[in-house]
Amino acid sequence: MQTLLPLVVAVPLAMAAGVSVANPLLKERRVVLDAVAVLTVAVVFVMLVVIMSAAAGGERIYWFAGIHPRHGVVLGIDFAVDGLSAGLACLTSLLVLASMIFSWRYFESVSTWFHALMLVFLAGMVGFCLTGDVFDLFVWFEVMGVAAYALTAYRPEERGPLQGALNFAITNSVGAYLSLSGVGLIYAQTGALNMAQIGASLGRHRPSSVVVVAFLLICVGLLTKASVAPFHFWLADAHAVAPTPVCVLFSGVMVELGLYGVVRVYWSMFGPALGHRPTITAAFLALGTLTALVGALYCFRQRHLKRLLAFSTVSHAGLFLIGVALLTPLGLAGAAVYVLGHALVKAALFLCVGIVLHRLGSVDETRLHGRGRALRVVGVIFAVASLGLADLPPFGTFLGAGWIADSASAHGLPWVTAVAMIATVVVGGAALRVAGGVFFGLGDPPPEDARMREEASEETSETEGAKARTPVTMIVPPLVLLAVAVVVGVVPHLGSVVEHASSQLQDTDRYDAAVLRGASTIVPGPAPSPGVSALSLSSSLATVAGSLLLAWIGLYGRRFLRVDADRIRARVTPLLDALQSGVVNDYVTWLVVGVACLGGALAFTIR
Amino acid sequence: MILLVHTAVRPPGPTWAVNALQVTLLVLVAAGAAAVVTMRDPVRQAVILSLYGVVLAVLFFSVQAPDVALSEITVGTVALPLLILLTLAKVRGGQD
Amino acid sequence: MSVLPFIVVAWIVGAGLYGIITSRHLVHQIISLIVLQSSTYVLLLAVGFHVNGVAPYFSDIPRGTRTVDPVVQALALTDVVVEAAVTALLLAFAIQAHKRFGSVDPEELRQLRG
Amino acid sequence: MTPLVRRRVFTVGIAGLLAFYGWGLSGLPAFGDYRGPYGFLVDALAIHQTHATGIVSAVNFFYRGFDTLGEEFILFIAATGVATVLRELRGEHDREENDLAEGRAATLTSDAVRMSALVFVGPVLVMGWFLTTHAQTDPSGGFQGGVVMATAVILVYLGGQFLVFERLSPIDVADAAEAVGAGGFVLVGLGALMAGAAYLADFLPLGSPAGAVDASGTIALISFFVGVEVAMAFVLIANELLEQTIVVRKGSR
Repeated sequence: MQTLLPLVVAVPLAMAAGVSVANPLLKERRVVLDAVAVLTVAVVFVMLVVIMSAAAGGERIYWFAGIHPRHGVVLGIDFAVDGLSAGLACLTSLLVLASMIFSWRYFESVSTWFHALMLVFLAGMVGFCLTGDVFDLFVWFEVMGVAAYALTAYRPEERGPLQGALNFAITNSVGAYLSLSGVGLIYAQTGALNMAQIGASLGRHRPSSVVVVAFLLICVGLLTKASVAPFHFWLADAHAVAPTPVCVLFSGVMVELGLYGVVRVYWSMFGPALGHRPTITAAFLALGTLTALVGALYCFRQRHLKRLLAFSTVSHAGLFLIGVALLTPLGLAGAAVYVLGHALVKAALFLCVGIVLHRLGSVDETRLHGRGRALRVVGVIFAVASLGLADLPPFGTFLGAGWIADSASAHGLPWVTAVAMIATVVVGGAALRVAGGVFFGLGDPPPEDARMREEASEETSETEGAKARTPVTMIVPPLVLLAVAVVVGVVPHLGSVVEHASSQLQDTDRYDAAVLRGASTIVPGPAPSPGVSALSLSSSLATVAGSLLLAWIGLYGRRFLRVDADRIRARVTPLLDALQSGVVNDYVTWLVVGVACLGGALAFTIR
Repeated sequence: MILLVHTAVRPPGPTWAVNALQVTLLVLVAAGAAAVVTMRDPVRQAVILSLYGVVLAVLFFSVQAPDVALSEITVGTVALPLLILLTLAKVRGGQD
Repeated sequence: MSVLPFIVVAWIVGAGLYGIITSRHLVHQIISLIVLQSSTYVLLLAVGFHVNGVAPYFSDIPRGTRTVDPVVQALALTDVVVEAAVTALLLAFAIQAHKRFGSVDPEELRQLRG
Repeated sequence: MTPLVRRRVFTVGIAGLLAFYGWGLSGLPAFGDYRGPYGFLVDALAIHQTHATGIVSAVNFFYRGFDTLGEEFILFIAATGVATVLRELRGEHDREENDLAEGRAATLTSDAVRMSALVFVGPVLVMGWFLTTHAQTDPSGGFQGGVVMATAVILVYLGGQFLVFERLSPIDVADAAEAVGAGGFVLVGLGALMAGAAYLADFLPLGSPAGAVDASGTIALISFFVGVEVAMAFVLIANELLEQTIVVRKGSR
């Protein structure tokens, strides 16, 4: 088992180098190349499943180069794997597998570059999940970042991908360098880079200014990746223009990895030292609420399908952050299950859009209206997945949203449930509107919008023109992902296992003992599952009903609301466009303002 | 360059001398950073960036980091300005 | 004078960010990003500096001599590589953006909005 | 935002950010007062554990070798990304056939110029090689050496040999060599696993005495692979940019 830990990173890296060496042989033999890449990812997935089941019983620590800590001082780099980090890595490899299979027949590959990029991207994400060292976290963060920038601009013959990649790369690099500054600060304070050692060294003393500033700066890079407002502007630009199989990974896991980073950094290093839990909760709740509502608003007004889904990811990232912000095991477990359910559902949705683009050569909701009727299976998958996005039981999303709501009301924050419901209704309504309009021809097509038409009209060359039929390799991945999304919601033990893993992650003392002293960590068996309260069941049903209603209004509303809708749109559009301006200078400005505001809030409350 | 490296490895002289040198270098670095970002012509900017790299490298020598200084010289002073100038040769073609 | 290095670090951060947000040329913006990143080298090396320390090479000094921190130097080296890699990729984007948009002004890359 | 509005918003924001950052920096130990323990412990143990007298290389290639592995792949993937983004796109070549001829004419330099560039190539290559192979003793290593070696190759390009180079198509070789360098690093780690040690452990004989050129087991080996990878990555990146500038010169009138 221990040997598997380094292999989950080493194997994809070795294969990425391998396919590049064999480029002259492989570039004309697409089948071999794809088979090798898919097999590699499948092997990594299996290894991660084994690791996950082992780590659920207690942290698994791996010391690279066999350099164990001496008297609590760490000299090397470790993988410190617990249930949640292994689970997230597992989910990552599953989505990479799905998108590799999907891309097999989706577009021509250029040499072996796409496969090498995807394999290194996978290694970066897995390394990021498993590492227990804060500088190593930054390194793998940059590995996945650079691979992601390159993948975004995979179609440089169009304008969108270049602008998207530039905005993505510059904004995220600024965030990453601020994070690195935070690492420098915390190293100056503690003389350590291992997260457990830093946590033990900070202890429970009153936090110095260094600790507060280091915490926030490290979080900035991670929150940028997690597309939390006001650091989120780059996301829609990048996600809308990357090749569809890559969008699956961006929305499904990369954003969530940013949040995982915040979770890891908070509980492994800063939590006990910072104290002031109500302040942290308030700050993150505010960010989460803002993100959820802003994302939902932009999502609903979109006509570009990939951009619409991208904004729905922003909104959901806000909801996950709300779950994390509660700082309770149940809230974190809710966020984890929510991430799982959302990743599967969102991946299925993106893959459906990929099929639409492949078959119909467009992603413009207006132009596609009713044209998707030919794609029956795809339409059904899209509609069901949209319902999953709206928290329909028994999808994993329903379970996650329910637990977050339960945990919030247990802590006297019932308004959180209301915010989550509003955001989910709007996002679900937008997705269902697309499902009804595009695939079933319901209602009226939305009015032509000159700019969105221009934007969407470029999205054609991802595949070679319209194709007559959908290859099996493209229809199976979304189908399987959707099935898994339903299954995870009904697995009886999932709840207790995830909640158990969440309390495991939040147990800082045990983490420190396992890393620094090699204490064997047999964790007591899972507690009984928290179950689902009647309240969250009814609220999720209400959410689904609300989404359906909103979708109906979106499709038929112009028949009786004509005047108002257009006037509001005319008023609001310039303002919203001015914020999401597509100019990276603006994005960095907002990032600076965001850091200043958060920093001010923390500086004046944590003393 | 190797010679330079070996001289830097030797133990430093009196503390105050090093400090005066470091203060000068730090001020130069600050001025250099400002000069690089306020120069609006990218070609001249690449040249200033190269000089900024030299000042940084000397600062790194002075804080006993010859290894980093060496890579700052190779990357910041030679490789990156070169890549930037190559890019500008392409990008300026269609402009002005 | 012992706070001067940290003042310079903050100054470089401000300068780099200022360059990025006022930039009207992608290459200028990328160079400003390099400046922003250079603040992290100065920070790391300042943090690991010791007044009486020498460079951590024991070829020609006796063992046990007090040195400056070798770890931050290794981190800074990694940082330099990251800088080189990110810059190279961004320059490639800038070249293609210039071909597609006919401009390298970030304000004029207006394919994606709203 | 208009540039003016943006500048104003930024002014407020950066004032807050720097005040906050400065608040953090003000709490640090004074400059010149590094307190450890990480660095001190590495200093105390490294020579014994790795036989390297260059402690930075010991950290880079042994203690924090896993970081360096990631770092190498950042460069590897950046080179792949540059090649992907700047690849010859459908139709681009035909459209610019005229420019192509013009570009070629412009790069035909005299033999004298070529020779003078080539004079530098030898010493620069030797220096790069020296840096790459002295990671364990001197302030050097695969990274610096790799960049210097790449500079030597780029000198050849700039000496007007670009077209000769292109005709010989050494780029495929460089491509493969880069991947071998990156892959070699991964395999050195796997070698340790095969030998029954932990991933990236120093499983080769350390050699003696400490500080010899062939000492330090895997440190020298990894430094070599890093040198190859870095040199080739830079050559590939520079080559892609040169190809854009010289061969595909769009808009030259």
